[in-house]
Amino acid sequence: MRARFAQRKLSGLAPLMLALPAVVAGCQRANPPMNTLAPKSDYANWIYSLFVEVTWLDLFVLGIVVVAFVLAVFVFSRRAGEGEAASETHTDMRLELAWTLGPAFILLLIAIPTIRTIFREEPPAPPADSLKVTVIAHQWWWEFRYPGTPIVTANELHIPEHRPVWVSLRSADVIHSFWVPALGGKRDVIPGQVNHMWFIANTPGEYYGQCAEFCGDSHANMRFRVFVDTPAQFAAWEKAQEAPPVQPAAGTRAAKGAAIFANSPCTACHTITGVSKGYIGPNLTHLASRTTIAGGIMKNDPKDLKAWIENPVGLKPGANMPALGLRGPELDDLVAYLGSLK
Amino acid sequence: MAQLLYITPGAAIAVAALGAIYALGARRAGRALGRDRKIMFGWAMVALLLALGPMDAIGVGHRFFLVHMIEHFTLTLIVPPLLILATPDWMLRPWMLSRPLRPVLALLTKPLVAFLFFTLLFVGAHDPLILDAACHREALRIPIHLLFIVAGLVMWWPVMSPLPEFPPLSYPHQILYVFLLLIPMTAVAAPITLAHQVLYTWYMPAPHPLGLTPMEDQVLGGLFMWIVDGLFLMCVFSAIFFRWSQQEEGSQPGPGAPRRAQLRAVPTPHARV
Amino acid sequence: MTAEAAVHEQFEQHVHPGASVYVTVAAFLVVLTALEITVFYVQALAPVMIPLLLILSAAKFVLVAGFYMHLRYDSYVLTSIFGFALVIAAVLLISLLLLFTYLSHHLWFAVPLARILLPGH
Amino acid sequence: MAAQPKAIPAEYPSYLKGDPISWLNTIDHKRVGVLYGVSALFFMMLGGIEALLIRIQLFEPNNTFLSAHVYNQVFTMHGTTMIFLVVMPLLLGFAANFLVPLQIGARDVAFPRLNALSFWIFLSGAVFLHMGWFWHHGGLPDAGWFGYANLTERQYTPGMAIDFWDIGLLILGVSTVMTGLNFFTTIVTMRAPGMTYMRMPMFVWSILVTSILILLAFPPLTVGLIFLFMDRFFGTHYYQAVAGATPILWQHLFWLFGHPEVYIMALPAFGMISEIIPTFSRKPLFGYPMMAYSLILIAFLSYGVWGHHMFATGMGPVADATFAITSMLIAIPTGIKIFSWIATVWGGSLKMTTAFYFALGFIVEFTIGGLSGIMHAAVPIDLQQTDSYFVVAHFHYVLFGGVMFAILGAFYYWWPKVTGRMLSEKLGKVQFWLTVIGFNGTFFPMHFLGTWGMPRRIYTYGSGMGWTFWNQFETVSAFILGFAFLLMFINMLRSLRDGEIAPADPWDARTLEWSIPSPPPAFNFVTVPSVSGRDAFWARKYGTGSHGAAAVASAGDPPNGEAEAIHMPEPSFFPIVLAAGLLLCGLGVVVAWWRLIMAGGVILFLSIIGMAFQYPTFGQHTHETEAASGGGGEDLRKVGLWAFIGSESVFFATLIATFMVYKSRSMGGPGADVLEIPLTSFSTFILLMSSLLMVLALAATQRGDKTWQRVWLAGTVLFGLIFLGDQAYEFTSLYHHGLGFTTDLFSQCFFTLVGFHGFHVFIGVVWLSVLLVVSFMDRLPKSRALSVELAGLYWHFVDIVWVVIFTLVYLMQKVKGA
Repeated sequence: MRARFAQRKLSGLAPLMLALPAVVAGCQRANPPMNTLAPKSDYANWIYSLFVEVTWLDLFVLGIVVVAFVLAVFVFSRRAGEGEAASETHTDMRLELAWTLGPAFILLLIAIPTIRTIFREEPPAPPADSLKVTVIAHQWWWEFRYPGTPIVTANELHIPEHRPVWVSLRSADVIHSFWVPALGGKRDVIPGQVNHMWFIANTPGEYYGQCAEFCGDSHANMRFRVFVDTPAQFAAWEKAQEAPPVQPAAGTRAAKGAAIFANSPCTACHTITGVSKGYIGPNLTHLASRTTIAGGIMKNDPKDLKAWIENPVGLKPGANMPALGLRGPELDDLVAYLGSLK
Repeated sequence: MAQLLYITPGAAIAVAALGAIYALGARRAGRALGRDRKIMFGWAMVALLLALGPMDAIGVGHRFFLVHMIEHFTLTLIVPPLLILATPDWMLRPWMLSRPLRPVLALLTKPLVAFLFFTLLFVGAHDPLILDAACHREALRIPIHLLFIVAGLVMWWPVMSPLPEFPPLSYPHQILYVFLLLIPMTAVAAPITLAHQVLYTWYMPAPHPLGLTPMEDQVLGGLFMWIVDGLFLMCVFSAIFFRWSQQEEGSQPGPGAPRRAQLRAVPTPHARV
Repeated sequence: MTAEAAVHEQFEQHVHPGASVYVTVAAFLVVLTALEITVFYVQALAPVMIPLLLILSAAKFVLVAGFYMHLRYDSYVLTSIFGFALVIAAVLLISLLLLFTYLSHHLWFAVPLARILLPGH
Repeated sequence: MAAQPKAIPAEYPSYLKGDPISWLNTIDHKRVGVLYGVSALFFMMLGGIEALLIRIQLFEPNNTFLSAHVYNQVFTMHGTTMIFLVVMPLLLGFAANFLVPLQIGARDVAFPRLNALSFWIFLSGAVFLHMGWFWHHGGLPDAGWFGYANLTERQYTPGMAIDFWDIGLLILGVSTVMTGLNFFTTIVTMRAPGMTYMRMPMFVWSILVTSILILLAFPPLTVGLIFLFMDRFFGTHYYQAVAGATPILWQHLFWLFGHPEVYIMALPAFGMISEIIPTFSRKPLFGYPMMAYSLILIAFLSYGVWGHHMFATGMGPVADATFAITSMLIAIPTGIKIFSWIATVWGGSLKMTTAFYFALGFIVEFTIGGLSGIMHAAVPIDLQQTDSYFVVAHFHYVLFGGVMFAILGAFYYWWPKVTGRMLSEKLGKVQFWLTVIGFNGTFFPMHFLGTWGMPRRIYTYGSGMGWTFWNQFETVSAFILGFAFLLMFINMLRSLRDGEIAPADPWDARTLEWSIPSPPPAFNFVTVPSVSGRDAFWARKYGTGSHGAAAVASAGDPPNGEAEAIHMPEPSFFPIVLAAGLLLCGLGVVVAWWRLIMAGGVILFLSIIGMAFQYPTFGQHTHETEAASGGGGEDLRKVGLWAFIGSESVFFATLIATFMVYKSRSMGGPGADVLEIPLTSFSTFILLMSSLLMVLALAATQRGDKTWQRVWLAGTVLFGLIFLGDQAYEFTSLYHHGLGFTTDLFSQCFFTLVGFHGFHVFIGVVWLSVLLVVSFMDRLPKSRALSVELAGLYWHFVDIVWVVIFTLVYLMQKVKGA
């Protein structure tokens, strides 16, 4: 038997032989910033533990199938022309019952925790003492508001650790999907409908998020970050955000930039408290307190900011922001002003 | 614990009467019933006793809606098929063919009539007005529950009839018939499960035996009807499918037989017997 | 056997009812429609209007499909085709209604369900 | 139907013989199949190139090989092409078309011209999808194959690309529904004598179930596309969040089609595997009834799981839990199939051919895809994985590892039958191994990328995300996979040029198609075979059926003097002309050039009329090739019409559901109270009475009473016209009450629903008028009563739809929502 087995072509084993080292290699990679396997909230943890459970059950079933397959193809069968005729077995009630009831039982094992988690993550009302955040998705950037406070920010969400966060999701245009892998699953952002999700983040840090529902040209450029702060950090951040914008000292480049901003078409789309009231683009009141611009695809430094103002559509296809043709010293002044808006 | 052993007089009388009729029927025909049939009958009686006794006591007496729905399930989907299986054709034939009964039964065993009879009774009996009234008065509840068994017998007849005089449907028809039964089942279960408030005043007063709120109890009862009754019917039509497949495999029309006749012949299950 | 004879044979197998049956069915249809309109206008029937109208129109549906479309007389194959399609159509209609009305806006029954499913929560 | 015996040519020329023009007007199911196959192979190359473009773009972070706009077009067309133009035409158009009649022992499909029409409409739809290429403001569609509203609205995607996509899919849908109707009727009514349902080859079973799925799953898509069309062209708001509408409606309609669609692609693949494995294991299929039943169960359950594509949309916990459970349930019948295939191999005497390699590869790869599918049924896990590369991995394991492996296996298995030449086994095995390596290398790492948060449909990604290595690995593997397909094309060409001549039965196979020469003659079977067990051909060769029943052979050579006359239906140019008219018409709509619409319309109309009168028997194309009737003795046209009515029922149910949902959300506008009950009661009465006249006309025809036949038919037409007049009056007066088409949600749904019903009445009136003309031409005798019955069935169906509409729309006008 063994000799015959060795002679045979291991046709069915190939995918496995390929998959196994891949799995091993895959698990050894460095921790990517949007890893779903490194949960950092209670919600992401529930999902993760369910995922691990289902993965083991899946591997168990796959193991049974592969063992049965290998036995069937390499051990308990003959090659044509080896003499013995094929068996004529075509039915076996007990076997068939077994592979109906067996999977049913395994599915029951999966279904129970699944349903419990569904109901846990979709409560009919916000949990007590939760921080309420409103997320408004735009083509292609994120707006975050904190109801009850004047805070409006873009592409960077700050939340405290160990406190429930109740997120309300609205869309300004098409369907988007709010996803921070480390903090939990996706929730679609749908025009004409307010969706909710909640979680309790448990580790301070910076987590990446991204729009997960195809929303047009720059879908890939609709990224954002969530900063989970300690309560003290969060309170400080809140305080800074509630403050009015910085007034640049007279005579500085920033002051020149402020004048340019106030007289430019920028004011039609962007809000800087006390200066302009535009609602199409992100609120710039505390622009300099953010680490990224342009839907999280660029760093918030003078070089990138300048490049962005010069050519928004080139950097982010389909963006609504037009190139205004500002250049030279004027542009530098404007960038200096924007950079001062801590 | 005590309720589990509680047997109402009504249940005892019903079981005793049925048992007597069964024994008498066998005696009069002078034929042996066979072990399988006797066991079937035994199970039917056990189910009946449980349903009309403890289930009724807990479901209605102790205001446990879920158990009341389990009782309905037992009375419509468990007891009648067992009774039909337990009863041989020779026991039924004399009285089913008797002059006054025959036309009535001929009508009732028509699949469409049977379907409507069962559906209307089942839907009607779960109407809040009627169910509440039945919970309040035993004199109303006992007839309704007995009617459930009758409706169950009528409903299962086209699928399981042992009498060639009132023949069962062909297998494909049976599948369709049982499949369509899912509709009344869902029509009752969905509104109960999804209702805004507690529908049945009888079930409003607390306390509940398990500490559930009336609303939770109602949702559970609705879900039971939706899922368990539904799965039960699905298992039934799956089983019919396999019997059909066996029959089709087994049939051996001779090669010389005229083509059309050969294919038209969808014999009733009893063509084999 | 010629084609004509084949067709002829077919009609011998499925005997269709005569004109008198058709007219009787039509009379029933008219009466049912009249009843429907009555239900619509009689205020006293308002609380039970929906079930009454549904039953009446289902009756009309069954009459036309059964007699005029001959499902009562033809092979089970045709009834099965139509029946299966109707079940799918009904599933679709009811589930869309549920999804858009009950399920997406009102979560009242989620509360008891959540309590049952999460005893410790 | 024993007409007098006709001389049968001594040699039967292969169906492939004939001049090139004869391919344009052919209605031979095998040739139509080959046409489907060739076009699908072309689109497969196109879709493959699109896939490679995607992989090149994702090779490194911040790549600029393709712009965002082009990338979006490429991935949209990759999905659309592979599903609608490759897998479905290969499985249904090619494989089912070629094999089903051969496997059930028939000479053609039930409606051969309809079959040719399906192909030409398919081709025009496929061309239509790509037409935007030629317009400056066009471009290819770029909203994803799923085309989620409201991104597809004109406001967010201007230009013509989505118009081409919308109408292109409508055209393809028409073609697919025709195909489904055809196969359903063929299998129900044309099986060889003795071939009961439980003796059909499993592939035929799978096509039967698939046809039912098609008939009942495409209507919701059609409705969804019609709504999109109205939004884009007429300014309605079906998917815009104004006036209470919601883009989620599109998702429901789309996935109501979309999930059954997955099984429309998977079930025929299951069927193919169930043919290949028994042949090369030299064993009967294990657990045949269970295999058949699991097909049915999968089909039925597939209507209850569409919501699992929408867990992230916030349907609420109850809906989520319900869809989760139904989705998990599907795993049970699927598991049954996997284990039964393995049990079929168990104890067999295996013949390791390329086809068998692919079938065995299928088992393992498909299992992996199925298991990751279970993860998506578990809602919380799905919320992390949906719209990430994990899902891309999952469905490629199902659609490539499953369906495509089956197609490749089937390709190697049936190629000799189709072309009469053998393929190179050596090259085939090289292709198999390259495919396995390339496929797993491309798609397995996507599981990692997905769990590491790489979203789908992104044209680029940042460099710090940790996704670079596996993306590069995948791109390299994708090229290996592409090379494997190149080998397949080489193998094909070599075989066609100088491949070994194939015998009738090269694999020692089990089913009837192997009992006739390769390639088969035009009429398939000289004598229609008679079947008395499963695996009919095997039983004939080896004396016993798989159940020990002695099978009686009769096919192959004509028994003495008993040969049946073989009349094959005449070829027809109308299908190709009709499809061209449809193409022009659609093009005219998109470019808004009414002359083109008119021209297309005229061609369309003339070719329909021409088709109706093409046969002297007028639309009553008698099937002399009809082997036997399994449809309970019903005529195949009647079975076909009922299947069509079933499909239409779902169509109207979708419209009614939309009406009822949107009615309760409608804001502003005059509302439902403006509907007039007296007027519509009169209409109802008229329509009911027209049904009475219709059955009386049928009764008169069956009696052979020409006078009354004409009277009643004319009466029916008249009543139909009165109904339409009433409706025109009603619409006008509603308009004067301020209820325009786009006034509010209620009005747009009302006019759409009632308008579509009115359109059906109109079609009925036209149909009956034609019958009336024929009757006056004295060509509607007793023997053609069926023509009247068919028109009647349609007419009564329109009537019962009205019964439902009258109740739900008019009489329940006071009911506010559900």
